[in-house]
Amino acid sequence: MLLKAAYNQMLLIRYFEESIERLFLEGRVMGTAHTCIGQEAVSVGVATALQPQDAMTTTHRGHGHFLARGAEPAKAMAELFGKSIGYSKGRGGSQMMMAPEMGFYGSNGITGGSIPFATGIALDASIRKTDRVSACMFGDGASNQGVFHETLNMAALWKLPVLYIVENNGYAMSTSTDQGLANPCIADRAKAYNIPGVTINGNDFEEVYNCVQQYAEAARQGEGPALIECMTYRLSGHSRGDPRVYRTREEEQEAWKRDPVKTMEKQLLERKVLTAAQIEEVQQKTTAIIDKAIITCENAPPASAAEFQNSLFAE
Amino acid sequence: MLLKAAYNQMLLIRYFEESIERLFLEGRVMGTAHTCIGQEAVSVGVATALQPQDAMTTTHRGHGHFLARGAEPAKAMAELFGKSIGYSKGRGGSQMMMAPEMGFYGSNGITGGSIPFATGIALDASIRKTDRVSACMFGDGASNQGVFHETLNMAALWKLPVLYIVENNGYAMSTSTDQGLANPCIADRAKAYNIPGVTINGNDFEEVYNCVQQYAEAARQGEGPALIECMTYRLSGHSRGDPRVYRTREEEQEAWKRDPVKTMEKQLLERKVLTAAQIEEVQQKTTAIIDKAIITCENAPPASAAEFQNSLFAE
Amino acid sequence: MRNITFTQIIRETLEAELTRDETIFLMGEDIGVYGGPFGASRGLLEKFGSERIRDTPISEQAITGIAIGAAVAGQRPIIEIMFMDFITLAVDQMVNMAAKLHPIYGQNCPLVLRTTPGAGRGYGATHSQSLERIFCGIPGIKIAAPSNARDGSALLQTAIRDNNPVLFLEHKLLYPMRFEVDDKLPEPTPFGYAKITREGEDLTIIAWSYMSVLALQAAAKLSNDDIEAEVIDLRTLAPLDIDTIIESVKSTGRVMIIEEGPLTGGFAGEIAAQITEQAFEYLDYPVKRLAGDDLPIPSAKSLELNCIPSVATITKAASDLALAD
Amino acid sequence: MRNITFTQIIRETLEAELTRDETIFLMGEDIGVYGGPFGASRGLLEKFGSERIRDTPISEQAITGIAIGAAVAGQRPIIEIMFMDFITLAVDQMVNMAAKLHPIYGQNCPLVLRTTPGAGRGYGATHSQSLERIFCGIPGIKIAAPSNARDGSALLQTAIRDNNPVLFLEHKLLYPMRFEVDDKLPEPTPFGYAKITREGEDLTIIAWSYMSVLALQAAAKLSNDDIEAEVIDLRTLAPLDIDTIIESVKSTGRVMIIEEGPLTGGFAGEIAAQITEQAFEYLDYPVKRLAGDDLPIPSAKSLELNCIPSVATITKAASDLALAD
Ligand SMILES: Cc1ncc(C[n+]2csc(CCOP(=O)(O)OP(=O)(O)O)c2C)c(N)n1
Ligand SMILES: Cc1ncc(C[n+]2csc(CCOP(=O)(O)OP(=O)(O)O)c2C)c(N)n1
Ligand SMILES: [Mg+2]
Ligand SMILES: [Mg+2]
Repeated sequence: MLLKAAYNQMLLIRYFEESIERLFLEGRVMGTAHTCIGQEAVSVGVATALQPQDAMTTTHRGHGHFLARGAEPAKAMAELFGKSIGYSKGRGGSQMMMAPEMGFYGSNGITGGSIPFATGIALDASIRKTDRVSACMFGDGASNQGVFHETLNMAALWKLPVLYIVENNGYAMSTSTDQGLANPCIADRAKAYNIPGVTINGNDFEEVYNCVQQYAEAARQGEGPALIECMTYRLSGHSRGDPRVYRTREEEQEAWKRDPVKTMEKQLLERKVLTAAQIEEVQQKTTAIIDKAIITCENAPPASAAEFQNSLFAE
Repeated sequence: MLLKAAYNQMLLIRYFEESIERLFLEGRVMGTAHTCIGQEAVSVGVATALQPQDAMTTTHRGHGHFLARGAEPAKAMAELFGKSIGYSKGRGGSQMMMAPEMGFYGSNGITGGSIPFATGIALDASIRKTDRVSACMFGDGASNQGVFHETLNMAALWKLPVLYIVENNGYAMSTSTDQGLANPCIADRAKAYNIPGVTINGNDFEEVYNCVQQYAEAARQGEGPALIECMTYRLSGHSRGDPRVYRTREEEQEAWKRDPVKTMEKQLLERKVLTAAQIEEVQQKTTAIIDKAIITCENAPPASAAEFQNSLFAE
Repeated sequence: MRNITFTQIIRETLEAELTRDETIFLMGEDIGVYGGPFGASRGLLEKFGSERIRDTPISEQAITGIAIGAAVAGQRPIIEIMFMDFITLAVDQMVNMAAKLHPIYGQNCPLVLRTTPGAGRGYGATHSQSLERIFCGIPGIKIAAPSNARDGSALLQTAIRDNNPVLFLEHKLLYPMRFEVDDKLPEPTPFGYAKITREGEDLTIIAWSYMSVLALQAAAKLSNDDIEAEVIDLRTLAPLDIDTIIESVKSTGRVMIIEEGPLTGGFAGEIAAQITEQAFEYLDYPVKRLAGDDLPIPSAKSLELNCIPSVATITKAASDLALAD
Repeated sequence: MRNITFTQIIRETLEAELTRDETIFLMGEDIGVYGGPFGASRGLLEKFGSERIRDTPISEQAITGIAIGAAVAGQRPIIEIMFMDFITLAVDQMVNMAAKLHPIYGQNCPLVLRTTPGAGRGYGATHSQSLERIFCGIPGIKIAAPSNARDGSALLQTAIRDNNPVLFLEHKLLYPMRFEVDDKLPEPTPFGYAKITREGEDLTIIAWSYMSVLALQAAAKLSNDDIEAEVIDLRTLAPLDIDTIIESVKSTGRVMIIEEGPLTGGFAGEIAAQITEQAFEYLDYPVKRLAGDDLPIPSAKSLELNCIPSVATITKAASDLALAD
C-alpha cells in the first residue's frame, strides 16, 4: 500500500511538472518555475515519512514537495496562472506558496532562505514541546549559503527537531557540485555541528522514506537535527528555456536510466504490487487529474487587485 | 634570537594593552577597544612566521596582531586618542586601522568581516601569482558567522593561499564556546571544505610559529588554505568596563597560570636565552616605549575635520 | 512618579510582557547573563530562564530567520541585534521574508527587532550608524523610534503585540538618560501617532529617536530668543503620522526636519517630499532638512559630534529659518 | 551604426574592458558557461578563461567580501549579483566595508557590483525589486542606472575605471531591447551628468533606468496632446546631477519624478526634497512623484504591471500636472 500510494504521488508530481513545462512552451503561463523531474522519490519519500503535525519547507523547486505534502494540484498550478484560487491568491507564483494548515511552510525564492525559517518552526515546536518535526528541503547549491552554517550550528546547539534534507541533484543552476563545493559530500558538513550526516540514494523512495522516518523519530525523541543528503538528478532544465549547455546529453541519458518513476514502476511490477494494466490505469487517472487542474485554473478568476492592495499588513 | 625577539614583541603587546586599559580608566581616551591580554603568543607566533610580502587581517581585537606585524605603537594608540597621526588619521579608532605598506590589512569592527576580505587578498595573490600568503585572524565567535562558511568553501575550491587562524579564547563576549558552538572544536569545521584543520596551543609561541610556518609554506606551494585553531584565553575583559559576570575569578586565576608572557619568561630563563636582569631590562625598555607613545599621542594634533570632509571618495 | 533611565523602563517593559504572554521570548547575542551591551535585558535570564532569554551565537542572519519562522509558527519573538550597523546582515531576512509574509504568503509575522542606532560614543564607523533608512523604503516593515522612557515602553508594548515585523530603535544615547515616569508602566500607544512635544507658532521641527531630545533642547533655547518652535516627535516612521505634520505646517508655514543619519537618501527627504506634496501652498519657505554629513561616522570625539546635528546646529538652523523673511 | 540589444553592448563592453586591463575580472553565479541569467556574459568564459570569468558558489556575502579584498589588493573585480533582490545579502559588505574603505581606512576599492532590478517578468516578490534605495542613503557608494545601450556601455566603462565601489543597475527589461549605436563602443561618460533626452517647456519628467524608457514614450504621447515634456534621464543616482535638474525645473516650473520602486522611502523623495530646497520659488506646483505601490511585487501578470508606473499612468499624471492651473 505504501508503495502504491507513493507511486500515485510520484506520478502526480511527474505529470504536474511535465504539464508546467508544456504550459510554458505554449505561452499559457508566465513568470518562472523550476520543475523537479527526476527528483520525485525524494519528495514522496520525505512526505510519506512525516506525520500530519509535521512541518515542511522548500525552495524555488518546490512543486514536488508541496504535492507530496497534499497540495491540490489546481491551487498550486493556479499560482502560475496568476489566479485567485492559488495558494497565494495568485500573488506569489511558484516560488512563494504556503499552506500551514497542511504543514507546508512554503516555497522560497531565496536560495537558502528556507533553512532558518524551517528551523524557527522547529524552535516553536521545541518551546511548545509538541511532537512536531520540521523537514527543511534544499539543494546542494543552497548548502553554500552562509545561513546554512549559522542555522545548523544553532539548531544543533539547541537540539531542535529539524531535518536538513538536501537534494543533491548535481547542479546549482549551471554549477556542478564539483565546481560549487570544495568537499562535494554535503553530509560531511554535519560533523562541524556534531550532528548525524548521511548520504542516501534519493532516487529510491524506500531508502528516503526509511531514513527520514528514522531521523524524524530521533528528532521527536529530542535527539536534535540531522543532515540527510539525497543523491538525485534534475532531469529537467534549471528553469524554462534552459539549454543545458553545462552538461552533455549523454550524461542526461545515463541519468534517465535511473529515473525514479520508471524505477518505481519496475519495482511495482516485480513485487507484483501492481500489474501493467493497473499502472496504466494510474497513469490515466493522473493525466485526468492534471487536465482537470489546468481547466480549473483557466476558468478561475484572476488574482484580485483590490484584495492585494489591502494586504500589506496583518491586523 | 627568535625567542628573544618574540619576547620583546609579546611584552610590547602586553604593556600596550595594559596602558590602553589604564588610559580608559583614567578617561584619557574615549570610544572602545578590546585588549588581547593573554593572547600575545598567537599574535607574535603568527607574525613571526609570515614573510614581509604576506598579508594579515584582524578583528576588533587587533592591537596585538598589528604590533606584531610592525605597527608603531604611537600611531596605533593615536587612533584611540582621535589624533591625526593615527593609522586612520584618528577617524577609525581601534577597530578600523589598516597599513597595507606593512602587510597589515586591517582591524575590523564587524565580527567575521575580515574573513572574506583576507580571502580577497589571497585571490589577488593567486591571480598575480605572487608568493604572498594571507593570514586571517579571527575569534571563536566569528567562526559562527555565515560568511566564514561561504568563504572557506570558496577559498578551498580555488586553493587560495590563505590561513584561517582562529583564536579560540573560550569566549565571544560573554558567550562561552560551549554555548556558541555545537561542536566546540573549530578545527573540525575544516573537514567540510576538505582542508587541513588543526588545534594547537595558542599560548606557546613556538607551537604557533611552527604550525603557521608549515601551513604558510604549503599555501605558498599552491596547496590552498588551512584552518588553524589556537587555544588561548582572554585574560582581560571583553572591552572596557566588562564585569566578567559570565565566568568565575577562579577560572581566571587558573588561566593566569598559563599566561603566555610569564611562560615565555620562564622558557627564556630555563633555556638561558636571557637572564633575569636582561628580562628586567627588556621590561624597562618596553615601558619606556609605551610611555613615549602616550606622550606622542597626547602632543599630536587632533584628527583633521577638513581633511575628513573631503575623504569620501578616492580619486 | 519616579525617575528612571530609558534602560530601566525597557527592561521593565520586557519583563512585564514576558510575564503577560508566554509565547514571547528574547533572542540575541549576549542578552542573558551579560544583559545586552547596554544592560537592557539584565536580570531577565534569572527570572525567565535560558529558554525564553536565549543567548545566541554571532549569527545575525540566522537569528533573524529563525525568529521569523518561529513567529509564523505562533511565537512572538523579540530579537536583539546588538548595534544597528549589524542589521545589514539581517536585511535579506527582513526584506525578502518578513516583509513578504503577509502580502504574499498571507501569514502573520509578529516579530520585534530591537536594535541600537546612533553615534556619540566614539565607537566608530561600524558601530554608530542610523540605518533606519534601509527599512523605510521596504513596504511591510513597521518602524518605531522612541525618544523617551514613556514612549519607549508604550511603543515597545505595541510593537510586541503587533502581528507584523517591527523594527524598534533604542538609540544608544537614550539608555543612560533619566526620565520622570508613572510608577506603573504606560498603556501601549498605537503606532502612527506623532506627539507634539512642544507647541509653537513660528516654525515646526520634526525629529525622531534621540534627535527629538536635541530638538526639544534647541526649542528651549530658541524660546529665549522669542522663537517658538512646535516640536513633533514622530515616534513611528512607518506608519508615518503625516496628518499631524501637515496640520502643524499649515499653522507655522516653516518646517525643519532633523535626521541623525546622512542627509542624502535619508527619511527626512521622504517627509519633506510628503509635506511639499500636501501643504505646498502653506509653506513660506522650502522644507529644510538638517541631517548628518554625507560621510561615515568617525571615531575621534572631535570629529564625531560635528558630523551630526547638535543642539547648536539645530538652534542656528531653526533660528535662520524662523527669522528669514 | 548598428542595431543591437542592451545585453549585447554590455557583453561587448565587458569584453573590451577585460581585454584592456588584465586586473579586471568577473565573478558571480553562473556567469561562465551559462553566461548569466540574461546572457550578459555569454562567450566571455571561452575567451578569457575561468580565472577571469569566475563562477562562484551561491554565496553572495562572500562573493562581495572577497571582491572587496581583491579590490583593495589591486584588482578591479566586477561582481554580478543575479537579481537585485539578492544584494540584501551583500548589504553588510557594501555598507560596513566597501563604503568605509576610503573615508576611514584610506584605501581605494575599485569594485563594480552589477545587478538586475525591476519587475515586469512575472518573477515574483523576491526577484523583481528595485532596491537602489538601500544604497542611496549610504555615503561612499556610487550608483549608475543606465536606460539605453550607449549609456550602458559608457557608464559601465566609467564604473570599471572608478576607484570606488559602484553599484551598476541593468534593468531586466532593458536586456532584450534593441538600440541604435555606433559601430565602436562609446567613450566612458563621467558620472554625475544627467542627460536631457527630450526637450520641452511644459514640465520636467525625471527618471532613471527602465523608467526613463517609459518616460520618453509617455513624452511622445503627451506631445500628441501638445504637452511638451522635458525628460531628464539621471544616468547616475550617486553622484546626482542636481544642477541639470534645477535648471530644467526653473524653466518648466512643474516637475514629476518617476520611480519603479515603492513610493515611500524611495530616491524620488530625496530628489523632490532637493528640488524644493533649491528651486522653491520657481515651482508652480509641488514636485510630483509617481512611483510603485507600497506593496511587494506580485507575480500575477494582471497585478504586476498595475503596481508600478506605466506609460499610461505616467502620461496621465504628467498631463494632469501640465494642465493644472
Ligand atoms: C540568494 C539567491 N541567490 C541566487 C539565486 C538564483 N538561483 C535560483 S535557483 C539557483 C540554484 C540553486 O541550486 P540548488 O540549491 O542546488 O537547487 P536546485 O536548483 O538544484 O534544486 C540559483 C543560483 C536565488 N534565487 N537566490
Ligand atoms: C556582526 C557583528 N555582530 C556582533 C558584534 C558585537 N561583538 C563584538 S566582538 C564580539 C565577540 C566576538 O567574539 P570572538 O569572535 O570570539 O572574538 P573575541 O572577542 O573573543 O576576540 C561581539 C559579539 C560585532 N562587532 N559584529
Ligand atoms: Mg542542485
Ligand atoms: Mg573569542
